[in-house]
Amino acid sequence: MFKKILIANRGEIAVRIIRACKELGIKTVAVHSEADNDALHVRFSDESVCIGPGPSGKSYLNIPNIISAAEISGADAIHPGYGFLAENTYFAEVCESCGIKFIGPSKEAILNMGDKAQAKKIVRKGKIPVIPGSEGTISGIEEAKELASKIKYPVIIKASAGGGGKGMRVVQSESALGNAIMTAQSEAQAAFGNGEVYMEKYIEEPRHIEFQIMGDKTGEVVYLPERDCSVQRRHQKLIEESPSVAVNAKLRKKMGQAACRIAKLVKYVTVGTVEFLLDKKDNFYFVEMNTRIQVEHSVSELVTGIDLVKEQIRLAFGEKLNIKQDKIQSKGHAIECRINAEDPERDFVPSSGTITHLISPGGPGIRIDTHIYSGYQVPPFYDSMLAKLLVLNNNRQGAICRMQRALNEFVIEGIKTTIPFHQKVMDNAFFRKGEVYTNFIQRRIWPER
Amino acid sequence: MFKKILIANRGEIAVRIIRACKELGIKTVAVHSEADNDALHVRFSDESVCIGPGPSGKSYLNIPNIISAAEISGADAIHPGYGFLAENTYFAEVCESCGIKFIGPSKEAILNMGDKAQAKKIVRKGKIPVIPGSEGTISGIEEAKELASKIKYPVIIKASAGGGGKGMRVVQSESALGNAIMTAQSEAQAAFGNGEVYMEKYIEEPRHIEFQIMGDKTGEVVYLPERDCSVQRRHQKLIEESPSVAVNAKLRKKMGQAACRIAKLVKYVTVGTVEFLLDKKDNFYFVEMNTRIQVEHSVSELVTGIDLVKEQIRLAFGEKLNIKQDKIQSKGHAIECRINAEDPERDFVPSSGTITHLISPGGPGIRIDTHIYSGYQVPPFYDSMLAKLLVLNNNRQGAICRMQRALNEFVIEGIKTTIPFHQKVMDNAFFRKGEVYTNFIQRRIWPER
Amino acid sequence: MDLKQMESFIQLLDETDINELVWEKDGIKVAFKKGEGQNIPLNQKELKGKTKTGEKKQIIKEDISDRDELVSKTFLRNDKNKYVTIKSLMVGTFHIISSDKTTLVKEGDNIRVGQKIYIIEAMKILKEITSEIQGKIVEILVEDGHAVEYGQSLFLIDPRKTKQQEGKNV
Amino acid sequence: MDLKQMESFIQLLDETDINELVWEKDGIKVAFKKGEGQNIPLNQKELKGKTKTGEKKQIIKEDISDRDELVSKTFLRNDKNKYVTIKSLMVGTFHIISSDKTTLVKEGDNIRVGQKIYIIEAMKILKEITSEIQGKIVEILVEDGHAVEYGQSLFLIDPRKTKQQEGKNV
Repeated sequence: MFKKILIANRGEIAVRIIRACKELGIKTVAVHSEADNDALHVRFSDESVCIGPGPSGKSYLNIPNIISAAEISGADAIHPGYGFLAENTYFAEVCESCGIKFIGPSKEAILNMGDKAQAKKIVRKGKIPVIPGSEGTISGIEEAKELASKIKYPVIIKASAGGGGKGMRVVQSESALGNAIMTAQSEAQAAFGNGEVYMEKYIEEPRHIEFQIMGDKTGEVVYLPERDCSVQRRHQKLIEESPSVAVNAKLRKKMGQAACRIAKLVKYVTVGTVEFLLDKKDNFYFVEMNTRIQVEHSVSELVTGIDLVKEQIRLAFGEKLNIKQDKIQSKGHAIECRINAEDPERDFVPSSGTITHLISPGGPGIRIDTHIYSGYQVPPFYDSMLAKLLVLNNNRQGAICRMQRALNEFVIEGIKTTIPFHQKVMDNAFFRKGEVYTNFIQRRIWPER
Repeated sequence: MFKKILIANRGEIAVRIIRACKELGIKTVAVHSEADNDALHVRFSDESVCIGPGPSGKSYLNIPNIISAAEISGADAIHPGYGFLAENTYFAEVCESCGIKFIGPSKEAILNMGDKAQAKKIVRKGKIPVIPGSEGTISGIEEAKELASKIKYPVIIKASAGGGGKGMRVVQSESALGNAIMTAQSEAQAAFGNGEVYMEKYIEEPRHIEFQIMGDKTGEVVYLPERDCSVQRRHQKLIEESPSVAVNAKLRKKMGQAACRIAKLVKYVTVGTVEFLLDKKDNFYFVEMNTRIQVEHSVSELVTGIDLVKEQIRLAFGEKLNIKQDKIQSKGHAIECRINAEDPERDFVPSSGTITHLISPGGPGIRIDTHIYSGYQVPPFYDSMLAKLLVLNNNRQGAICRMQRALNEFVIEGIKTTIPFHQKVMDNAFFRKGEVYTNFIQRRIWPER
Repeated sequence: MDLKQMESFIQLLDETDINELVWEKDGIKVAFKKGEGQNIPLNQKELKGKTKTGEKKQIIKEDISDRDELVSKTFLRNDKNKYVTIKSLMVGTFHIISSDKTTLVKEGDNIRVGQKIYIIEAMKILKEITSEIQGKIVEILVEDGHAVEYGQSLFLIDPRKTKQQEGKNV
Repeated sequence: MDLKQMESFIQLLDETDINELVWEKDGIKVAFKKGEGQNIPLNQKELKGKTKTGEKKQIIKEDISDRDELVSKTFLRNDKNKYVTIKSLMVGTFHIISSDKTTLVKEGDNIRVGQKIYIIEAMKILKEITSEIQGKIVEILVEDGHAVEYGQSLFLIDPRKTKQQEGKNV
C-alpha cells in the first residue's frame, strides 16, 4: 500500500481523505495556502506544506509547488480530491513523470471523458443513449426541420457559446421551428457575440440520476445504487439522495449496467460517476462522466456502508475490487444537504467571515463532513461549501424527518448559510412526494426568481 | 401517539429523547435546573420549565415540581431517561395517579427487578443461572465449607456492607476457607463497622455481557445482539461494543432467549437490559436487569439500525412490536467511548469549567451524542459524561481504527477529559485481541493503581 | 519553576512591554498577564460594577420600542437595593384570587411576615404561601391563573415602606 | 504551593503592574488577578500598543529558560523595521552551496540586487534565485539542503548596511 499520500486539496474533502488514510495506516501530507494556515486538514495531517498565497491559482492550482511538496515530503501518491486539479490531465501526467501515483483513473480516461463530444462518441459506441441532436451547429431551416422530425418534438435550440437561458428556445412543433431558430440566433448574437446555435431533443422535467462506479485494473467494474441529484440551482447540486423514488430495481440494473459499460469502454480504474438525465417515461440519456470522487459520494457510503475513498486509494494502488455486484445493497435512504456560506434570501450571494458559534447536529443516523469549527474564519477565496449534512433512515419519509430535526439543531452563527433554504425544501409538499426535477428550485421554491 | 412528552432529565439523554420526539412529531417539554439555563436540551425542546436550583436533589429529583411542570405544560407522558427518577417506583406511581404516562415498564416490573434478591428469585424460577452462593450472610465455618464444596471452588467472600475490595477474599481451596472468612470479617468490621460476610462462586475474569430487549403489551419480547461492556472502572462502564468477540451465534441465541424469558416473567413492556456475567467456558449468570434506556443503547442502534428511543416511546404508548426476532441483524461492529470530564491521570477526578474550544470528529461511521458545545460551562452538580463517541465499521479491527482516528480528531479544550484514556485502551494489545474482562483496566491499563 | 525564578520573571515582565506570557513545561503551567489599561476614572469604575450580565440580558429581552417602559424598568433595577423580589420556589399555577373569590393581595398593599399572599396549585393541590418579609407590594409580576416556574419573580416589594408606616402606627 | 509562597506571590504581584497570574502544577491551579483599572502611566500604555498578538505568540513558544535568548529575540523584533526578510516563493530544497561546491553567500556578506543568493531544487530542476534587494545578510535562517515551503523566511537582511558602504564606495 502507499506509505504517504499528499492531498492536493482543502476543505471537507481534504479532511475526508485524511480520515481514510488514517484508517488505512497511511501517512498524510496536507498542502495549504496562507489563508488556510489554521484549517482542519492542516491540523489533522501528519505533515503540512504551505504552497502559496490565498488565491487558488497561486496555491491549490500551483502544480510545481504541489509536486515539489510531494517530493520534499517523500509522498508516493497524490490525491487530488474534487475540483482544482482533479480532472487535469496535465497534472496527472506530471505526477506520472515524477514517479508519483495520481489517485484517479489513467490520464487517457480523464481525457476521453473530459471532452464532451469525444465522450458522447465513445458512449454511442457502447449503445448507450445520449441526448439526440445536431452534431454541430445548425443554420439551414430545412436541415433543422429534417433533424427535428427525426429526433421528435419537443426540441430545444441552444446557443453554442451560451448559458443561463439566453439564446435558448423550446420548440413544440415544426410550424414554430423557423422563428425559434432566428430568435435564438439573434439573442445569442446579442448576448455572446456569437450567433451559432445547435439543436437537442428537449427532455421535459428530467431528473438528474447518477451512478457511482468502481473499477479495478483487471477490468472489473461494479455500480452502487443511484443518486438522485435533481435539486440543483444553476447546475449546482444542492441536495442529493439515494435511492431515487423514480428508479425501480429493473431500471436501476439497466442504468447501472450502462454505467459500467461506459467505464469499461475507457478502462476505468478507481471510482467515478456516470451522470444521466431520466425522463418521465424511464428513458435515460448519458450526460457526462466525472472521473474523480464527488462531493456527494458520502450519500452512497451511507446507504451501502462502502468507504469509497478507501476503495479509491486501494484501487489506485492496483488492488482488486473486494466486493461483488450482488453484495452491494442499499440499507436505507440517505439524503445530503450541502450547507453553503451563501445567503439564500439574497440570490445565494457568498458570505465570508468568522463562525462565532457552532452547534453540530448529532444522534442516530447523522453524518457530518466539514472543515469548520467555532472560531473558524471562512476565507473569501474558495468555494462556499461549509459542511455536508447527511442523514440515513429506513425510508425516505423517515430520512426527511431526520433531516428536518438535524437542520433545526444546526447552529452556525456569524455568517449566512443555506440552512433556511434546505428547511424550506424539506417542508415542500412536492419534495416530500418525490416530485423533483432539475427545475425544482425555480418552479417550486422560488418561482419568482 | 402521545402529543407532548416531558423529559425529566438533562444532558445527552435529554437531547437524545428530544431528537426521537421531533422525528415522531411529538412536542417536547424540557425541565431544567438553574445551572442548566443554557443547556442544549432547553434550547432544542419546544417548551421548558425551570424546576429548581443546581443540585439535582432540588431539581431533577424534585418530583412535585416535575409533575407540576407536566401539568402546566399539558404533557401527556414523562420520559425519565436514565439515572435520576428512571427506576423510581414512587415516581412511576405518582405519574400514574396524575394520569401521566411514565415511559418505562410497569411499576411492578421496576419493583421486581429493582430489588436484587427478589430479582434473583424470579430469575431462578425461569431456570436462568444466577451466581451460586449463600442466601444470606455466613458465620459458621462448617456451613461455609458445605456451601463452598457445593458451588465449587474458587469462591469469594464479600462484605455485606462492603464495596471497593474491602472485606473481600478469593478462596481457592477448603484449607484456606476458615482463615479467609475470619480476615474478611475483621476487615469488614474495621472498614464498615459491620463484620457480616457472604459467599459467592468466584467467576474468574468474567465478561460483562448484556442484552437489550424490547417488549410489548401483548407479551412479545425480542432481543438485540449483545453488548460487551467489560471495560469498567469501579463498576462504571467506560467502553461498550457490539457484538462481543466472546459470543458466537449459538451462545447469542441462548443468552438472548434467556433475557427474553426474564422479561416475560415480569411482563416487561418497552425497552430494558438484562445483564450477565460470562465466564471463559461460556457459562453465563444473571446479574441484574436495568428497567430503562441505558447510556450504551446507541451501540445497539448503530449495529441494528433500530431507533430504540422511538421504539420505547411507541411501546409505552401501547403499540405492538413492529420487528420480528429473525429480522434483527447486526450490520457491523460498533464501539462506544464515554468521554467524561475527568482526569484519567489523576484517578479520574471530575473536572468542571468552560469548554473553550471544541472540534467534533466527523465523516463516515461516526456518531456523536452530546450536549456540549464550544463555550458550554460544565456544571459541577451532575455526572461527568460529556459525550458518547461511537463508531461503526464492517468489523472490530476496522471499528478500532476508526475510533482511533475519531479520538485523534476530538478536541475538547478548557477541561480534562477521558480521551487520552480511550486512546490508551484502543492502542492496547489485549484490547485489540479482544481479551477484555471486567478487570481489564486494573490489569492492563493501570496495573499500579 | 520555583519561587526565585518566578520572581525574576515577574520583574522582567514588569520592565518590558510584554503583556502576556504563558510558560508550560512537564505539566507545570505559568501564565502572566499585565493590566489592561488604564486610568479609568473612579466613578466610571463604580458604574461598571453595577451592570451585571444577567441584568443586561433581561433588559435586552424586553420590548425596547416602549422606551418609557424600558426607562422605568431600568430605573427599578438601578434602584434594586430598594426593592425585594419574591420568587416562586414551586412550579405550578399562580393564584392571587382564592377559591372563595377573594383577592389575597393587590398592588400597593402592605404585607407582613406570615401573611397569606398567593396560592400555588400543583398536582391538584392548592398550597397557600405566606410572606417571609414585610413591605409594600410595588408590582405583581404574574397574572392570576398563569403558570410559573421555579425562580420566577412574582412580586416586587418595597421593604422600607411598611417599616416607616409601622413606625407611625406604633 | 503553600500559604507562605502564596503570600510572597501576592506581594510580588502587588508591587508590579502584572495583572493576572496562573500557576498550575500536578493538577493544582492557582490564579491571581488584580483589580481592573489601575493608574498605568501614559507612556507605558503607548509602549504596549507596539506589542502585537503575533509576536506575543512567538515569544511564548520559545524556551524562556534562556533569558538572554529571549531578550535578544525581543530586541530583534522590536527592531524589525530595520531588517528585511527574504522569503521563499517556491516549495523545494534550499541550497546555498552550488553544484560546484562554492558557497553562494554567507552571514555578514553584502548582497546587491540581481546577485545569485540561493538555489531552489524542485521537480529535479535547480533554479537560481537572485536578490531583489541590497543589504547585508544578518542571518541565514535555513540550512543548506533543507526543505522550504512557500513564504518561509530564508534570510534576514539589513538593507541600510550597504547603502552606507555604497555611499562610501561611490
